[in-house]
Amino acid sequence: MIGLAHYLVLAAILFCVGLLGAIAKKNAIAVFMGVELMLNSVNLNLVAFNRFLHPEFLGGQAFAIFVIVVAAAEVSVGLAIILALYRRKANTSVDDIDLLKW
Amino acid sequence: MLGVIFFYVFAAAVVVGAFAMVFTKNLVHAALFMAGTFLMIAFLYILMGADYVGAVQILVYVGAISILFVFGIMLTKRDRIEDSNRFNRYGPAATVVAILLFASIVITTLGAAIRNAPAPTGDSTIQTIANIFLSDYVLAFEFAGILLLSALVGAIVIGQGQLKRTTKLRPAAGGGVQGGGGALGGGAGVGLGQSTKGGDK
Amino acid sequence: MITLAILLTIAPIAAYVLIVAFAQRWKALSAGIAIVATGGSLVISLYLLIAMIGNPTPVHDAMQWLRIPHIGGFRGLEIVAGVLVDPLSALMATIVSLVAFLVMVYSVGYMKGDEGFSRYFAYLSLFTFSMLGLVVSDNYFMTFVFWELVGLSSYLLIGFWRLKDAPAEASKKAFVTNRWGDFGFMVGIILLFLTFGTFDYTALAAMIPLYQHLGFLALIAVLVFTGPMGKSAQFPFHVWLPDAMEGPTPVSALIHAATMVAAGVYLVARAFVLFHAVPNVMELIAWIGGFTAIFAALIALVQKDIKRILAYSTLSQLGYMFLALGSGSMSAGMFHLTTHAFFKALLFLGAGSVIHALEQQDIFKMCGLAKKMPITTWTFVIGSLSLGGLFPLAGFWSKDEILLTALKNGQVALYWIGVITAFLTAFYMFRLIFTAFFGKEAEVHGEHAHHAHESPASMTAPLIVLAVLSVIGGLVGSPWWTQWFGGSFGTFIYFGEPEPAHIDLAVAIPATIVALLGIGLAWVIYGAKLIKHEWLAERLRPLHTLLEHKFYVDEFYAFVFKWVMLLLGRILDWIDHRVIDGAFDGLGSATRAGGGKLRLIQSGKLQSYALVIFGAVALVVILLSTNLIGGFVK
Amino acid sequence: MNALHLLPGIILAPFAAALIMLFVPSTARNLIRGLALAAASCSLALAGLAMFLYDNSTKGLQFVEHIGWLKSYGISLDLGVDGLSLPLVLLTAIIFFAGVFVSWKLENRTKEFFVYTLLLVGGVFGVFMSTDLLVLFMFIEIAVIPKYVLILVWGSTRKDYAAMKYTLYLLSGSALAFVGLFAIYAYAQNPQLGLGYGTFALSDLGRINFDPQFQKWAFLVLLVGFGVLVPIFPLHRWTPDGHSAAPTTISMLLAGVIMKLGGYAIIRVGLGFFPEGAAYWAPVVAILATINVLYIAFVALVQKDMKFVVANSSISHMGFVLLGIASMNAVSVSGAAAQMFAHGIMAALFFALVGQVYDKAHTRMIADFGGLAKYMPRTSAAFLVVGLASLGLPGLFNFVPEFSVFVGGMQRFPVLTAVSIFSVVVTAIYVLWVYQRVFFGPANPRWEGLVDMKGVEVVPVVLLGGILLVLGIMPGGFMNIVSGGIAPIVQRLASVSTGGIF
Repeated sequence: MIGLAHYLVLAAILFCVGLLGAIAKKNAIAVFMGVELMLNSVNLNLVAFNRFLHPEFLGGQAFAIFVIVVAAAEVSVGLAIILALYRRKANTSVDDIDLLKW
Repeated sequence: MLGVIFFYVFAAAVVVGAFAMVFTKNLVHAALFMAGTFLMIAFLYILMGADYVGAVQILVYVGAISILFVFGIMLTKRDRIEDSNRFNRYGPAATVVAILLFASIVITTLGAAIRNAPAPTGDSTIQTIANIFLSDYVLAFEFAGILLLSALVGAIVIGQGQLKRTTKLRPAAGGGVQGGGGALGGGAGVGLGQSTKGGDK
Repeated sequence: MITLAILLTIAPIAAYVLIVAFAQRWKALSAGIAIVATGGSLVISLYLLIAMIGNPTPVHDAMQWLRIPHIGGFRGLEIVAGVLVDPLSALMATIVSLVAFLVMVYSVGYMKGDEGFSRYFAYLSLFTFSMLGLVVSDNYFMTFVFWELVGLSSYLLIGFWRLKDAPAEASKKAFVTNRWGDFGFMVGIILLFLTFGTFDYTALAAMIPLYQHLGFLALIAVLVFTGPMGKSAQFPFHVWLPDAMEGPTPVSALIHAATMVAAGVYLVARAFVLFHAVPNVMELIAWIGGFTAIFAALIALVQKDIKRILAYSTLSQLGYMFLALGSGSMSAGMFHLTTHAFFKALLFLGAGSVIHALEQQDIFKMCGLAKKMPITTWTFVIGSLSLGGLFPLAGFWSKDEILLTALKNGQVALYWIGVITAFLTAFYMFRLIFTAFFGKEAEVHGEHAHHAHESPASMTAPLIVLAVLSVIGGLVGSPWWTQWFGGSFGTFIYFGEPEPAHIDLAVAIPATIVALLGIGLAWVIYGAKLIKHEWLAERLRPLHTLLEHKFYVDEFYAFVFKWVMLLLGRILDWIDHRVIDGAFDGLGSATRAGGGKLRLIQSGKLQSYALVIFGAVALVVILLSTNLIGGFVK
Repeated sequence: MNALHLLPGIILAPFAAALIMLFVPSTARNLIRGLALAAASCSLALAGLAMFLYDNSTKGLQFVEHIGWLKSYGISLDLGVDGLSLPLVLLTAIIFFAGVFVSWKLENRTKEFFVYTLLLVGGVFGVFMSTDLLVLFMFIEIAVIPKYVLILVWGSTRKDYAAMKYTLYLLSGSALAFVGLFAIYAYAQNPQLGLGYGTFALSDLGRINFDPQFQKWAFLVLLVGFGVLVPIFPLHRWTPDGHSAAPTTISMLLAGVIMKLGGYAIIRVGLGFFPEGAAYWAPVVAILATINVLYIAFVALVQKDMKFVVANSSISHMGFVLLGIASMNAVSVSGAAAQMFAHGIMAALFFALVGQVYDKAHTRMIADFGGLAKYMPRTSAAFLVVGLASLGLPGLFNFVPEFSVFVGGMQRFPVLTAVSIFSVVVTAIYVLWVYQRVFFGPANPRWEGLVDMKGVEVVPVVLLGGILLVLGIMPGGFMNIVSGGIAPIVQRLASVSTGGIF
């Protein structure tokens, strides 16, 4: 029987792959995709917890929807930033963006 | 029994999609794999009875976000797209950290005593979610709206580059082109034109 | 009586303040004020002396100056400012004010053209004040205070012509050498106070003889004696006196002949009970005195500068005084101090008038002054005869006393040193007289010689007074004086029991013969020129150069100062800058360097931050899961 | 008697003047100088009055003021002076009064200069007057900080290095001392050992007898913390740079007063609260003091810059204070307290004169000078007086405290004191050597145009020189006040049994 553990493991896999994508990728958009993946794994967790721990109260799913909303907003702004970045530096490799260097 | 099969199929698809997204060379393929993964996740939601969330997932992630990504890739396309999804210096270290993190999450989850609740009644969840949104989380709901609006405006402003500014602010050096830009649309065009020209400098 | 003694000291300091505050511009007025003040002190001291001769009971009064209470097991500090008038201090006060008065009168003529005229008289009054203060003070602390003030005024007077290098150097040298002596003196006083609880002479005089462990007392005595050694320029500390001749000659007459250098002798006399209680320290004093006497006399043989010869002669005579004190007779020492004050002041003032006339100090460039400057010459001759110790004159009586005490106390070696020094003294004094005063005009090509003229009355009058004193001054210690006045110098100032004056032919005859021999030898070489002194010098070349360079003591001190003090200073300065500063500044630069290294972590790469964060998360979770640090799992 | 509120008057005068001065336009230089002079003379008058009204018979604090501040923590702005602190208050007032005259001709940003100086002086008054430990510390900080700005802006040789070094040394010192402060506070709080309630009032804290073990390290912490101010041997490097970089008035205040903060605090807190601790560390302090005195005297011998010589001589003289404190008996501690006053006056006069020569000749290198007495007779006379005071000539006030420190020291550490007395010779050598090379000898034509001091410049010299002379001749009254002040502290020291560290 599929239990909460299965979903959690799946979400963990998703999260770690997303993390790998976010940290190890050179291209800004690839990093961004990694982040999206991590967000999705979180959503999966939320919905799984809601389904397996308190099916009667759908707070988890509501939360998941809010995450999706935020993710959507984030993607739009994120891509806009990458676009502006590209216009300035003519490439989107994350290593060149190090203005934060002290 | 059917559910178990569905779960494993979808789960496998999700995992394969995720790995494919990360390890393909071509960025566009990665985007498409991402879309596929989101779709499979949507099906998992539906499997768990969260039909509304699954629908929203398909609508937003698969429908909108993946497409936006493809837009993003196309707008910032450099020379060879086949090889645009390479790893940087932190590759090996990142994999080690990812594996360690995965191991630690799994150790903790397996250790925890989880009591699985019985399957839900099966009726649609939209009704209850709507009630929750407009009763407990009404505030969050409104803010979500505001958030989306501000993201919208933000994306436009950042995405389209500099608004047309009066020449006084900008120093003469090389500013000729920006200064001459026309209205909002022109600005975007100029932004684009300037970028490609900038490329071959 | 006490108010008079206080007035005695106040007069000169009042003169000093008046001159410095108001009379700076009017030269005559400032000289006048100084002379009147010192004259007043002279009259008072004479009155005190006569009163003391009347009844020699000491008069003592004091007021509290400083008191720190006695708390816990440690002794408090009780300092009293008092005045003690007794035969010894009355005599010294008279000598000081008399010679000071005469020198001031003399200086009016001598310093006529000098622009610092009033400043000179101010300093002289300051000196007289501190010297009189030293003489009448009743405890070690006050003596030390005035001791330093005397050192200060000698510093000011030696360096009077301060815009010339030599006086500036000499004044500093004088003060610093005195300071070396005062260092020992101060430690001695403090130890004395800590063991006996008081500085007062009379109280200490009662307590010291009862004190048991002589070793510690010897240490105190030696330490206290370093003060007089510094002030009276005894052997290790003598280097400053010859250089002090850079000051004006009346100053040398007053300070470096009669009074200041005698302060050391006075202190030993005043604190005689301390030295008397420790026999081997007395021995030490005697030997230091003896050695300095013969040491200085030898150097004086080859000196060319008239004032240097007199300076070394003073050194030698001071040696005599300490020899007398060391061999046990306080009155002999003081008697010689008195007579020496008269004839040495006379000699210096005589030399001053010669220098004033010829602007020249080298005796080989002077000649035939006898005809041009009769008074100066004859007074100078009387002074030299008295110094040499010939029969009727003062020197004879005092030197005879010293040799007698040395012989009587079994110091035979010192007696012979005394006799040899007497011979040398007679020789170098008459070497000076024959070359400077009685040389023929022909030999000397110096053009100064012919326009020498006798000094004005204001300068010759003191010479005559001092000459008279040098003649009759000695009679005070002669047996006739006891017949006429029923008491001699020995019965007036003595330690323990009085020492009546008497002639001991066994000592007097040889001393006189030796003196005559010295004069004869001087006449042979310098008078009749039978033996050329250059030839003699050539024969004894090594000895001559040794003496000329004053046994290389000055060079040795300069070497020590340069290679020990300055080098040590430089090493410590180097340590201060490099080591200590280096350490603390090093601390500073180390922090800055550390900061530089840490800065590299902020590489600006977002992904490196993310990597570190998640790495840390993973690590923590793993650590927590194993019970390495008390994990939470199971 | 304290109806006159003397102490608040003294302390508020500088602070009020600083406040008013902020509103004065910086171009009105004379008004600024007038204001500063008014504040200085007001503090001086009140301090003089306090000194006059102070009656030596009653023990303990006088002119006591109690102004509550943080009741819950037991901190209150209590003011009060006794024989130990009143002379130092008078010293600060005198030096500030002289300092105002010395910086009378300052053109470069006078307003800020005087505002900071007034703050500094107010802080120092606060330190000497407050009978509350924390307020005392606070005022030490108030006194130290403005000096950084003063040295940085108006300084001379290597001023930024010196300013930073000075501030780092002193702040790290006081930071360390804070450890001691809070240890005392905590100790006072715990009911069995201490008083049971947290307080900073010196009088209450004085009642606790701390256990010897605690005293040992607490005294060490305070010694090192305040030793930096005094300066004690290894921590003295800030003084030569700090002094020579500071402008004249500030080096007068620095040498005259800031160094005394450390000495005062060590006596008041160190000896006052931790007799056993002091006894334990006394030999170490005595050895460091001897090094302070002799080592630095030799260093001063080879300095090429006049101000460095004077700065080093200040360290060497403060060594006597430490020796006095280490010997822990009535004579030596009152000698140390009086030496702080005497050295303050002497150092201030010394720096004023060096400053005068520097302002006119624009160089302080001894080699450049020669025969200055011809052009500046009065300055050279004053320089001689203060030089003689520094080498401890009797008749000037510095000799008396030094002598009592020696007498006191000889009873506890005979050999060390004898070595310290030898420094008197080395001091004489370097003082007179400098004096000879600068003022005597053939007149150097380069200094033809130098004009002697007149008018405003004479006032500080006469004031400070006069005090040295008058107290030198009649020190009785002053010393009674000082020894009266330290009697209670020494009373407690007398009952100490523990031996030294070795």
